[in-house]
Amino acid sequence: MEDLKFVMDTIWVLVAAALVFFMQAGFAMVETGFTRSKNAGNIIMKNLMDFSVGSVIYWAVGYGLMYGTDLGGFLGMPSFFFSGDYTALIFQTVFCATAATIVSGAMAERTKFSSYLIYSFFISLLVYPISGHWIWGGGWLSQLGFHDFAGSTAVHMLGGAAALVGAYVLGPRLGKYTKDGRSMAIPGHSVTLGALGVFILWFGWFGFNGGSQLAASSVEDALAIGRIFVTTNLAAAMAAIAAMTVTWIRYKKPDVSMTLNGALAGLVAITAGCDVVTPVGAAVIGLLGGVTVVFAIEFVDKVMKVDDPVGAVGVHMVNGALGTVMVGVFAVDGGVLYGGGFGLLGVQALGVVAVLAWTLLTTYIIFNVINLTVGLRVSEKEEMVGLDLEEHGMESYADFQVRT
Amino acid sequence: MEDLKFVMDTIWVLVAAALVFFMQAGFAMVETGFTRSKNAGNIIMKNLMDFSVGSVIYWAVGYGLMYGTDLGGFLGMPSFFFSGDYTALIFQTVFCATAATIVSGAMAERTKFSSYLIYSFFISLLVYPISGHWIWGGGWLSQLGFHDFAGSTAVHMLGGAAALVGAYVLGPRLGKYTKDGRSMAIPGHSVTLGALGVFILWFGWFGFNGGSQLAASSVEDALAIGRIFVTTNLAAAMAAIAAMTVTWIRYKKPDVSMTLNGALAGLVAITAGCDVVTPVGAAVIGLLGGVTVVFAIEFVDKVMKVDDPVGAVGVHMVNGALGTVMVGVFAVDGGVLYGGGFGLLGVQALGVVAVLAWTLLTTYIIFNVINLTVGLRVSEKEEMVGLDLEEHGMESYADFQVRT
Amino acid sequence: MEDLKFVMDTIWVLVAAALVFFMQAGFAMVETGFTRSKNAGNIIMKNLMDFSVGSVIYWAVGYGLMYGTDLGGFLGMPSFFFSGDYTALIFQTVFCATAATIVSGAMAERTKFSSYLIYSFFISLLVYPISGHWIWGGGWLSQLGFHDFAGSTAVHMLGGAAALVGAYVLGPRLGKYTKDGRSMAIPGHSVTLGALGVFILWFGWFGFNGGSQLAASSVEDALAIGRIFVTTNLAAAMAAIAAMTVTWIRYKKPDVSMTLNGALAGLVAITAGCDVVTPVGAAVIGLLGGVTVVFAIEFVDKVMKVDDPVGAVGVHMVNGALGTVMVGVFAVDGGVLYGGGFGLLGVQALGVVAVLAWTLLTTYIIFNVINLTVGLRVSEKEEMVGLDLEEHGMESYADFQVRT
Amino acid sequence: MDKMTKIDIITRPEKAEDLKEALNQIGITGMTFSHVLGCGLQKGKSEYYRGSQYKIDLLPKIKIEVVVCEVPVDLVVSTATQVLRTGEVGDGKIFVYATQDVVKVRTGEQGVKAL
Amino acid sequence: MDKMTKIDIITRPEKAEDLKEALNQIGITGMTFSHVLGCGLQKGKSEYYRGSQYKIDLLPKIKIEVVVCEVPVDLVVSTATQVLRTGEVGDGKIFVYATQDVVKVRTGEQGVKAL
Amino acid sequence: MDKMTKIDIITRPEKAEDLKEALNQIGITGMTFSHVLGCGLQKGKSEYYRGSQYKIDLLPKIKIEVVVCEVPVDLVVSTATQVLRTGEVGDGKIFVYATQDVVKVRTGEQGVKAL
Ligand SMILES: Nc1ncnc2c1ncn2[C@@H]1O[C@H](COP(=O)(O)OP(=O)(O)O)[C@@H](O)[C@H]1O
Ligand SMILES: Nc1ncnc2c1ncn2[C@@H]1O[C@H](COP(=O)(O)OP(=O)(O)O)[C@@H](O)[C@H]1O
Ligand SMILES: Nc1ncnc2c1ncn2[C@@H]1O[C@H](COP(=O)(O)OP(=O)(O)O)[C@@H](O)[C@H]1O
Repeated sequence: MEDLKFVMDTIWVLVAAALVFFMQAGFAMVETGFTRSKNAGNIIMKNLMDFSVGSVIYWAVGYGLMYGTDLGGFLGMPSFFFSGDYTALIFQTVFCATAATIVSGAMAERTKFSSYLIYSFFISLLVYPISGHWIWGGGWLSQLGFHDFAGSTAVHMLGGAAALVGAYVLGPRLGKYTKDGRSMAIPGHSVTLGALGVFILWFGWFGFNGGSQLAASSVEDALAIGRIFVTTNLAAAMAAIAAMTVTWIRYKKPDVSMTLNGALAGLVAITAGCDVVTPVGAAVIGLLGGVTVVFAIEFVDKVMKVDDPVGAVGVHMVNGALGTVMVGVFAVDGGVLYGGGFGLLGVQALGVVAVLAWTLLTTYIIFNVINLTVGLRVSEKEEMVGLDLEEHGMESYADFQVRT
Repeated sequence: MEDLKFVMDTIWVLVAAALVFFMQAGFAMVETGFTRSKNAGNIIMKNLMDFSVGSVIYWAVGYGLMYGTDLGGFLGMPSFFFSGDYTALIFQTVFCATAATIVSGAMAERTKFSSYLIYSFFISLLVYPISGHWIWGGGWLSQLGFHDFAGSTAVHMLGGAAALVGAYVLGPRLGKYTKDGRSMAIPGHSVTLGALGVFILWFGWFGFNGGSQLAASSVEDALAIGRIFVTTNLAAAMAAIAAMTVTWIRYKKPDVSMTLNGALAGLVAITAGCDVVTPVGAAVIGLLGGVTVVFAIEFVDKVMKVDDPVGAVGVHMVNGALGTVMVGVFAVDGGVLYGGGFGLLGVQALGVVAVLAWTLLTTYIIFNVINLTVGLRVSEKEEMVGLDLEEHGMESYADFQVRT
Repeated sequence: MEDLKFVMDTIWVLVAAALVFFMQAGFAMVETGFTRSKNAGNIIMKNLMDFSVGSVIYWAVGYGLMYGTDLGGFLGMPSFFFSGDYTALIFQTVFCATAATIVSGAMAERTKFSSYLIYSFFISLLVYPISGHWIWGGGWLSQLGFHDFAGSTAVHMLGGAAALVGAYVLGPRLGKYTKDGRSMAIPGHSVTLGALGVFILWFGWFGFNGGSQLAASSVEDALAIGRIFVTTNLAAAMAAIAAMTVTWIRYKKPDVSMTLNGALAGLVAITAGCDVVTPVGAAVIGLLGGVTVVFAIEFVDKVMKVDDPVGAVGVHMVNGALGTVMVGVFAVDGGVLYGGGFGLLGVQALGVVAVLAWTLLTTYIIFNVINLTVGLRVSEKEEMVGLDLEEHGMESYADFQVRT
Repeated sequence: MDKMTKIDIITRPEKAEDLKEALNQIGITGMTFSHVLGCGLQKGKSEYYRGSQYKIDLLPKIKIEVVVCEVPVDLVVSTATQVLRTGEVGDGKIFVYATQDVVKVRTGEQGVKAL
Repeated sequence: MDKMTKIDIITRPEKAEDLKEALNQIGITGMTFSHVLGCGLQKGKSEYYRGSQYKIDLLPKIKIEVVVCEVPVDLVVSTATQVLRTGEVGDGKIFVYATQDVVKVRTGEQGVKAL
Repeated sequence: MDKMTKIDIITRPEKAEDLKEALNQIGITGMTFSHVLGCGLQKGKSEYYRGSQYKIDLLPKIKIEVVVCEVPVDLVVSTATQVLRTGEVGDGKIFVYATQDVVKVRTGEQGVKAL
């Protein structure tokens, strides 16, 4: 019976790992679709390589730091080139890669390729594993009872915060802001590919959240995963509806790319609590996520004047934080609304703040060191001509007549 | 043992549900690929939103009407905001969404976005759940022994019939028919995305048909699902070959988009009987489907003069009906060819007629009421300029030089 | 317990079969993305039809030849229209189709559609099943202990060798070589679709390699599949890194399409030994694969002057062979590096040579017979105008202004 | 040598087909179309894309170039005007230029015979 | 009838917006843009694509066509030159042609009134 | 001021490369290419798309614009004719126009020096 449990749990986690891997395709499509054709190959390449580099580094070092024997609540005892039950490794690898790849979109169209590789190396080596240890590896946050089921904070907020720092250090794309500081639209080159990416992500998210149950052998597991599928789906659906509605009111027309961001925002927001909230709770969290993401993206763009071409900060950082905190409100067991008092809410907020601080600090150092040594940004001319030609010597759409 | 069965069945259904969800991406790609670039974002948005709205409504109301305690064979006892074993809900939700999304393709390039949302609301609220109850919810058709394993009728024919009514009430796109009534080609903007959509659908269909076994815990289940995979695949393959051959003969050249439709037609046709026919039977059904779809699409286009840009009526309605009726012929147990007499065939035909009548009637009312109140169709100018710009204020391919 | 084992094994194989099916979408996207827009629909059609024709033929004849009772180690006792446990059929069908579809990319942009259908027919009828019998069907190679876990040789090298012969017999595309024999670049029309294809293939490969365990019911199975996921992923990641690095050095800039090929090369190379090598071994095999593929593609292109638009020969044939041989080096049990001596290495090399000879010979005959009868290549004018218009009467991107 | 004239017509893309047929009917056998972006009295629009202002002020137009000799310029202009006029801004403009010579590549014929 | 002139400006695509504004400012209300590929002193580059040489020698340029009458040609040329000059090869060229006539389709007006 | 002339060559896209090289060889350093759709004696084709008639009657052509001064027009025309002639319909046409002035933006040079 123990054996059977092991087999069933393992197979489930592996199926989920494959689905989460596939989210890489989703990110690649969203990020390329929402940016310009002259940089399409470059962004693809960044997505491919952060996964590749991350897979190797996380195996070599990262996993050990994250899941090694706890050292003072802060990190795991280092060990190299993981060996053991490899199912754990592959599942954690694809999560690490998700965090890493979020950044490429926010830094798109102006980041040097080589510098991006260096960043990828460090996020998978240190940034993600260490705060991951706090949350999932037996570290101090997990000891406090911090609940982040599938990684609203551990994965998404971390990736989104790194994205914010990266985009901030880089500065905006040429032409993004007028001299008097107005934000200009720079439309993406393929809404269809971007939308395909969102559908792929939504699909993969069933593995992301469902797989995080890490078990599929008992009736409780089965019921839990079924409910996770529903909460995940409802949050995304409600968030899409909400984002569409908000843009319809604010911009007079329902904005396609923002609605797509809305669906992702709902998915990010429900990730922390998909196992502990009711479907109604999930729908409300989705609603909040969908509303929030529109204002968050506008805030980053117009108030902070940080140029995030794909909305990664609004989607992942803001909604990662929101979703994590909402666990303290909507968790059936411990949430404010269910008479659980403010204890859980406090721990959730603390976790968000701690991981945010950690990420902002470490990535600020990393990006600045890269910037001061090899340089983070391509030259003006390279940016103007496009990274595909300048950094890779090719055109992504060689047969098509491109406008400007 | 009971527990183990529950777990195994549940996990299988959840994996299948994820695959069926992914079919949404397939529909979105087929529909956008087969229509013009100036409406690409709009059709994507319709696909995204019919799923989102449908997910919420079906959870809130639809599921109850479909699976609630039977009231006189006609509908289930209403109950709201489903709670229970959520695996059932998510699996049924993605089926409902499949039916709903079929319509968007047939009504593409000229339907008001807001009106489409209203239609989405009602199909998931009423039209699909009620006839679904007849077939799968314990209603009168299921009591008669009507066999529609995974939904050739319940899902596809229903969606296709709604598509027919929608396209009919809307009228053809500007320029689709000459003054003397000849049908003009309006080529789609991306055969590659359309083909990708077909591959995604074919992939998802293994979940659609395989998952409809609803169990994966006994040797019988395992054998059955294995055979379902084979019948599903063979029908699609034969249908693609058949459609290719027919177009090659009729148009002198093998038509790519029609062959893609052919594969889908085979999938639709085998859906009702994938569990009860032999692989040979499946191959023949596929063959019939592939031949039929070409003539059906031409009939709709040239004789009925209903403008269905993606061939949804030919694929889903006609082949949904065909496949359902063919169960009465090819079912090993009860089919005419296997000495089962005409009983089953009669029931199958009856079911098709009943659901067809129901769908035509209800959607005719819905579309006409929408048309008379908020209006179903965009203005001529909006249609000419394109729905992306007019309804969403954006261009889907902002970097590319568009022809026309 | 036996029953449970059967169910668990079956369901796993079916999930894997669906994933492997989805690789068809990956191949279609890679091949169309890496070639020109004027042939995009044609290559899609070839991918769709080789799968469709192959599915039918392999069911009707091929499976029997491959898995029928062994006749002298050379082929299986023929039997037609498979019946039995259909799970085996569908799983083997999608593998056969993978081998078949590799060829279309190498022969892209100049092969007559009808001739391609004929080729598809024969590879699924004879070429693949017979050498498949040697390796997996109980034939002579399997009797010698040849180890090709998921098909580096049986599937990929075979497909790649057929691709080489096909591209060789066809001759290069117009304009590919200058009069003095220099190779000219003919860029593909969509790097984004090509990259999407690679992500889809990588995703599907978890099914390809993981499913080849053919069992998921014991602790050993579970551990094995987990390790297979890791070896597969690491090999691909290392290969992508290696190919990127090599191109960066050789061409001064990291080449996007070659790096994408690199990832595939790693996947192909690890396929034979993914179950018997350590993650470190897998990483090294990936590294070798990534380096090799760049030189192999250049060699085919510049030295052999065989025009292979998508790099199928370098990826599948060369790395299929490499990976198979490397099993003799890196297999924990029997590999040279683990003190296993040269026995296994010898058998592996023998298997590679035998299957290579078989494939080159049979496909050379097939392609030449086709060439001499119906003709293999389209006319110059058709090639110039594009196969979409000439062979299918349509444009794949009717709305876009195409360059040249 | 007869006087040859080049006429450039810039108008709405959706009128391309009608214009082509009308010009065919008055005996014009050759013409060249291109997709251009126009800026004139017809104003583009300003939309919101992700909350930022998005000015679409270059409108897609089609340019038809016709070189004529035997067919009178006035006839071309009046035919085009008739087909293209909707009365709303954006109907477009017709420009007329002198042409010095025409050569038909296939035959090498020059001048009026080349048309 | 006043003299009408057509001015073709071929330059870098990234200057399109600035040029449009500058021309607007000197009173030009209509212009037509198209995307062209240029070959001049500014050389393209040679890259490697999958190991083969890949010459990108036609560079994307933008062509602006303006027909003027009241606005002096010299003013257009000097305005454009000022906006476009970077001093590096690839700044582009301005070509000036005589125009015989202009017709405004919407109103049928001809000549200077059509502009 | 020397006489400057603009030559428009409309021909098959696949000839672009050859033509560019031939013109380079006779000393032409600048030219501008654009993708156009042509309608002439070479007829398009009528296909079936999903069973409906699909007329593809505008064929993809390439237009090369060259303004010359020192290089004689005749040489350009004869060079182009030679390179482009296949003898089948669709070889294309060459149009010759007078040019009043040329300005090189980078230097401000005018006339022949600008070329
Ligand atoms: N002076 C001009 N020079 C070049 N092109 C012009 C000029 N005026 C108008 N055009 C072209 O004609 C198109 C239609 O002009 P517009 O002023 O919008 O319409 P209308 O002439 O019907 O009022 C413009 O979009 C532009 O492409
Ligand atoms: N003689 C010419 N005829 C037509 N177009 C030309 C001519 N000379 C230059 N051009 C166009 O002008 C563009 C800019 O010319 P180029 O020589 O690169 O820059 P610059 O004039 O600044 O030195 C070219 O890319 C080409 O499109
Ligand atoms: N009178 C004309 N005015 C403008 N363009 C023309 C004219 N005649 C021909 N063309 C252009 O030249 C191209 C080639 O002409 P066509 O008649 O097909 O070939 P050929 O001249 O070799 O017989 C046409 O597609 C069209 O773009």
